[in-house]
Amino acid sequence: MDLHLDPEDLAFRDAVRRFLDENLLPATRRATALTTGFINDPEVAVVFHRALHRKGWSVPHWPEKYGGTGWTQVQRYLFEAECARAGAPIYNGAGSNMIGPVLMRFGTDEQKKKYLPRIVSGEDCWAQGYSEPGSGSDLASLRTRAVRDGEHYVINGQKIWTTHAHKSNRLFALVRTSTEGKKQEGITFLMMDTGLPGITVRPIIGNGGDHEFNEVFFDDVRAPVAGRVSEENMGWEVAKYLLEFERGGNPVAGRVRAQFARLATLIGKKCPGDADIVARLGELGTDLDAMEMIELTAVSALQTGGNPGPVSSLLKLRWSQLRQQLAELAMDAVGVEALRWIAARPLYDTLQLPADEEQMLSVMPRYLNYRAYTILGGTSEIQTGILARSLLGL
Amino acid sequence: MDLHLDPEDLAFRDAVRRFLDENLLPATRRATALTTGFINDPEVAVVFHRALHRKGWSVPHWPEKYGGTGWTQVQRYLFEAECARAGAPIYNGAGSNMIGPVLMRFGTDEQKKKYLPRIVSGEDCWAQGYSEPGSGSDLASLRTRAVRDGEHYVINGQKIWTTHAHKSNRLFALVRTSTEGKKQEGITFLMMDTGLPGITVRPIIGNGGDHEFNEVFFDDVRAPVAGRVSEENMGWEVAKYLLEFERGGNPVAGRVRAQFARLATLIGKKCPGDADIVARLGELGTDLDAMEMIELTAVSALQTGGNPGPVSSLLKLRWSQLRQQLAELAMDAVGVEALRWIAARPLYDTLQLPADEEQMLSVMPRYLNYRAYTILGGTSEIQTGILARSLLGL
Amino acid sequence: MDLQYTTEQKLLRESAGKFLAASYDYTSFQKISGGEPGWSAAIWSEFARFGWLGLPFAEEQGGIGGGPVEVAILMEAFGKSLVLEPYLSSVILGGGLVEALGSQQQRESLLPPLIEGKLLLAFAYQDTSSPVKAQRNGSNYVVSGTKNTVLGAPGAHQILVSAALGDGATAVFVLPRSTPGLTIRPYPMVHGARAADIDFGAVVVPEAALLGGNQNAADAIDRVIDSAIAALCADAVGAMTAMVARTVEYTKTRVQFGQPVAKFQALQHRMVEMKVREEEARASCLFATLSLAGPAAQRARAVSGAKAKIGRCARAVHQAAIQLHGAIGTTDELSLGAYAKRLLAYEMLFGTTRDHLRRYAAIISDPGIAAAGLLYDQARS
Amino acid sequence: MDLQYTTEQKLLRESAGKFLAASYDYTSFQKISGGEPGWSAAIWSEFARFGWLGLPFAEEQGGIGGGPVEVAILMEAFGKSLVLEPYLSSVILGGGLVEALGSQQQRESLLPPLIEGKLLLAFAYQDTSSPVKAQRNGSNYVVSGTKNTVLGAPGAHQILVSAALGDGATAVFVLPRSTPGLTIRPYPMVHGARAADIDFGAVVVPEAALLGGNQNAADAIDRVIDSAIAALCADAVGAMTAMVARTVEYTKTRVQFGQPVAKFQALQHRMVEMKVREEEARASCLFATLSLAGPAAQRARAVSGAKAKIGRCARAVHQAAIQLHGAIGTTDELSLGAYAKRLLAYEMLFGTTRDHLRRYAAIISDPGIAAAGLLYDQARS
Repeated sequence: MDLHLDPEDLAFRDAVRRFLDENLLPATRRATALTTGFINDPEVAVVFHRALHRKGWSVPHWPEKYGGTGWTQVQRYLFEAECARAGAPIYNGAGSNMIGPVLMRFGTDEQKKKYLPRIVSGEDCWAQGYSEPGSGSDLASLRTRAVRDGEHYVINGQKIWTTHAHKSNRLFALVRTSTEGKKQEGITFLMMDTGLPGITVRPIIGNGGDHEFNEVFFDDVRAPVAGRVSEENMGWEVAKYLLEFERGGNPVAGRVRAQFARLATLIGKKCPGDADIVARLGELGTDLDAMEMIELTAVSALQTGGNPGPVSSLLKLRWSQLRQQLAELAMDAVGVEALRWIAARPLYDTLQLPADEEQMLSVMPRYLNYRAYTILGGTSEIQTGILARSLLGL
Repeated sequence: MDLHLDPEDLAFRDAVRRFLDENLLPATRRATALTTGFINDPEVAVVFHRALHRKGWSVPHWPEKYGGTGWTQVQRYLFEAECARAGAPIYNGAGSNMIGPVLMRFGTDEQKKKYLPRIVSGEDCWAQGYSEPGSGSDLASLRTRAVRDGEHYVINGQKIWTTHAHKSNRLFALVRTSTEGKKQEGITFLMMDTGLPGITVRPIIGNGGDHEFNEVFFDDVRAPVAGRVSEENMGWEVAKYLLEFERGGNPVAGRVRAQFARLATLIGKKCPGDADIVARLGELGTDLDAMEMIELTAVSALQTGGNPGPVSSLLKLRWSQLRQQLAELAMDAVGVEALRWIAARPLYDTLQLPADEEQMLSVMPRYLNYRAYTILGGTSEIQTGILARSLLGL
Repeated sequence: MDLQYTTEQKLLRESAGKFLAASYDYTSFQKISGGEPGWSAAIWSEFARFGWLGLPFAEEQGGIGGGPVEVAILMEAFGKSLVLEPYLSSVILGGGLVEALGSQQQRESLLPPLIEGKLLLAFAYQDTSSPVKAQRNGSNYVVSGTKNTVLGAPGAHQILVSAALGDGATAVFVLPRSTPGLTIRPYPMVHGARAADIDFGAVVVPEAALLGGNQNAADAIDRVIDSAIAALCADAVGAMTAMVARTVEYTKTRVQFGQPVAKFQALQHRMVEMKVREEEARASCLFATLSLAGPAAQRARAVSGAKAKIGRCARAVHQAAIQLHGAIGTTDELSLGAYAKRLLAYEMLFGTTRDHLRRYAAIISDPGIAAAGLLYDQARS
Repeated sequence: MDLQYTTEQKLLRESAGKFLAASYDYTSFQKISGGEPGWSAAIWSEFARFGWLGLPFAEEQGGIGGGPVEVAILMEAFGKSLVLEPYLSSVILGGGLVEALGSQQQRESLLPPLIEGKLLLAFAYQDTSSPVKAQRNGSNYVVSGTKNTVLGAPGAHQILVSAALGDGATAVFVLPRSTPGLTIRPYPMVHGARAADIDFGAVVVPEAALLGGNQNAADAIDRVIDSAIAALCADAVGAMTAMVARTVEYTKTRVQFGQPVAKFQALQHRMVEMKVREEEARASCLFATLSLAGPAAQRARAVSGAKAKIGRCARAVHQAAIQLHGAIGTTDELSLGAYAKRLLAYEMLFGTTRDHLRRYAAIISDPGIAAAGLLYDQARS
């Protein structure tokens, strides 16, 4: 057992660094650093995505035949870490981490041919329509109805928490096509364009002032049956597969590490001699080291063809807490100045200040938005319940 | 509204202080300070109890006709606080706070006449037989059987966590006299002598090394029916009344305040410049101030004939946590030296060192023993459940 | 010792609660906080009509003669309803300083219009790396330096400012906002209230602007700021109370997996923790409120202790409330986020939770003080 | 990077676990910890027979040539079974120093008997207010001062001691316990292991007692102590693992209100927290273990980070385990309390959790290091 990077890995890492030096624009880095929401604005991220695409690196974790790189798990890990360290944005995870893998598994040849290349190139931007006002943690209780009418489904109902629905041209959704049997048994997985008549998007503004989420209303929307993934009423199986990807998915240690490093820099500038703040930074650093080790262990297991076991819920639970705590410590390090509020978004358009001052103004919105980390994508309570079963046999 | 002590209160407080100066012996103060368990050894505490008895102050909270003082609630509060501050021990709470009030409410004239004066004087030392190995939080599921046989009950079964059973001459216990109906309906409350044939006491040693708790085995024990309080099968009502006293009862802020002041002294000697330890002391100080205020508010409500509301579970929950945290901080303040272990008990007999060094050696046993604060007398989980109902209507 | 509210006090709570529940709901809050001044003149004149603007002032000043307890009752109601009007900055800080330090003439010229709702004050006390100094120059003073985090300054007619005199003493001046050379740079805060940075660019002010003549104002400033902190504590308790109540209510109605989520034991336990923190915060606030009249050491201990304790409780409560509301709690669709922001402002203003914890810890580390309970001998105050 | 255990490593874990489960139950532990020496010679000779006493030493020294991972596997098993035998003090610290610093002759005279179980060492490194110094005197040294918390000293045949030489360098001497003037004051620790304070009352020792000649031993001491801390971390992980498993088991069998208490959601959530902390502690320990071979900065970061992180996890786990066991968990009837005490000893020895957090925080505050992940370039080590 060892933690060494072998010469090939080091050469790979250096190649990634060179690529980032040359292709990640300062304006993109700044916009990413001043992003206060969860995910990067597609219009910012797509610029970098295109550069990756030119290099053939836009979907490294995909099979090579669909545009992936064939990298080892360790290389993927290093790539993610280097991108995060350099301050690179992520473009439309709903495309490359959700619908893409779903189509590879469940899609028809036609669907794959139509959609996958446009994810690879960044032409399509996807949104996810899962939750409904009455169906959050209890997703399977969803009620948005789809009734077959010839070659269309006619959809009526409502989705909520649809991230970037207002910036996406495509949408996938779970809809109810049957009310018979168990609630999981009448669900269908549908893809459609967001521009279809009858679709209305209403913004939901987060506590941090950002517009990332939406309600999406469906009023007699006619979506082609060709957009159905898997069979009618078989959507729950698709949804579960997708959730696994959402929870496990890409290694995130690099992202959290980058957040941590930015915080260390902030503290070094703002309050380097504050023993209490520095001690909290230290505690979070030890948490981060431990979690990164857990993630690396899973990577190593995958690398050698093993099974990482039920760690995805543990990772989701703790990474989300840790990101919140880092945002919280940043707020505490800034102190009373963190109360100054800029309402306009995005900050990278609004602000024209020295970089340090700009960072300070992003601290409070980020703290507020990040409270959702332990809620979205499966609340901490849900993850804890899963862990009670999977880790403790309770 | 105000927090002032009026001249009468101040005069009263000074009288108490004078009494303590004159009657609380240095050896008793030392033994109390070196007590690492929950309660004071009766042989230590009874010395002070006798002095109180001579003064007429041994059961201040009792009605005057049974030996109480007729003090106001504020005076009672001040008395407790001054005793704690001076390092006075408490003698046999099971007598004065449990069986005494129970007998006043449920006892026959004969029972009152026989037992109450011996509690006032300190002649009797009582133990409580409630819990059983299978009946802790779920007390009503108790199974120790008592079968009527003429003027006796014949008892078979087992009690556990019987504090100081090995140092008490009397015992009260809940026993099952019927298995019909709800489990609460077949319980009887019995008093008996601990010396009865068939009673065996087995010590349970705490993690902190102290012998306070016992298992008590009943093997065809014949206890006189005259020791029954209230009717046969009506013991649950008695038990509930007693539990209220155990949980509400005397104000404890003074005791926790005294523990806090000892800790402040320890920190001042051992690590006065340790910002982290001092900050934790501060946090606990603010907790203590808040809890004392809650207790004072209840005292004020009683003083003016009002009802303090459902605070007894809140006080139990938080006081027990706070006492643990104070013991924990003391351990952390002492650091590696806290690992030195003296097995023999009581420490006040074993040790012959400078007072500071003796205190340091009491820190670890106290930390360990105090873990039981949030368990005994109703676990924190049980208290939280009660509060969910009483405070939140859940 | 008496900790029972009087009938008058209970009536004040009830009437404040009723008025605000009817006139200051979340929609009004959003309108007011989103608008330019950041507070409502109409609401302010209602406050004047109820006598609230005169609540803490002596009757001979035209006030009501209320004490800290009455102020706390009002502030708790303000916290509960997210009131943005500049009561703390104008009445408690501004008016409080005028009453404490002002000459009779100053009191007579400033307090009645304040109480009538026609005059707004603000107090600039928070020094920056360029602290405010005042230098005598003939019959004038030259005031220079910068203050920040001046609550309520954007709407204030007169600015009170603390300034270091040459001799180690501190003075307070009162300046019209139109004073030449005075630059007020306003900004909104996260919770909707307004503050400003103020540059005193060598402003020349007449001797008459000195509040209460040439005495050292440091003690009075400390006392007024402590009273403002205690008032802010009550505001925070109000906000926490609302958050806890709303969370319990929400979990009783939110159904998942076929039952209200309030049925889940893990959530029940978390809500009990929230409620316990609310109760502790309320008790802590009461201790601070009642200690304002006590000896200086008791006041400092109680006020800093409360600021720190309530700050810790507030942090835990706002986080738990958001978590238990799920996704909807992270948006501005409900008032929940506005309460969270208000509690964050509470934590940071007038010294952070950590600042006050340090102040408290230094006091309480003295074993003599550590051993002292909350009750005190009035004769020593 | 490779984080998979080898077959040999898995076998070592299995065989250690099996032997200890059979030979070292709670009753044996109680007997051994209550007895005079505080460890069992019979068990120790079994350890020798399995080759465990030679595990970390090079094969040319008669050892097995195991690395930090093998040591961690063994230590985790020791922690799981509450093993009191002086493996850490004698093998890791004592033997580790001899291997790192000793001359060939010293290694040959000390390591084989150590590996055979016939020689016990202890390392006195913790200075007191009277730090240990060594002064050259002809061909001898005069060693004076006092060390405390010397693990395993009561049973050791030879004492290794670090001493400041006049020139700022540090040396290690090895002294027979019978050296005239040496006073060993033994005491038991809370978790049953034994330690001692040692007075070196101007002890005269020959030059031959200097471990490895006149080089500065400071780096070697640091490295050996870091390896001991990593080993102790593994021990703590073993103890935590046992506590978590026992708690889950207990709540499945303990029935109250008609059902196993493990059915209560609040308890389930608390146990998940415990388990997560155990997993984090295990990962943290592995990071420290694998970083022992890395660059010095990486080693210090990983070891202090692990000591601090595991300390925090251990505290939470032992408190939760006791609470969830109810009253029985607060007694010596179950092994639970013994685990809690072992974890408390873990927290305090070789620098407390807070000491290591400070060391770690100082390292990680450097943004360059903060940004660095766990993987490292072997060429730099």
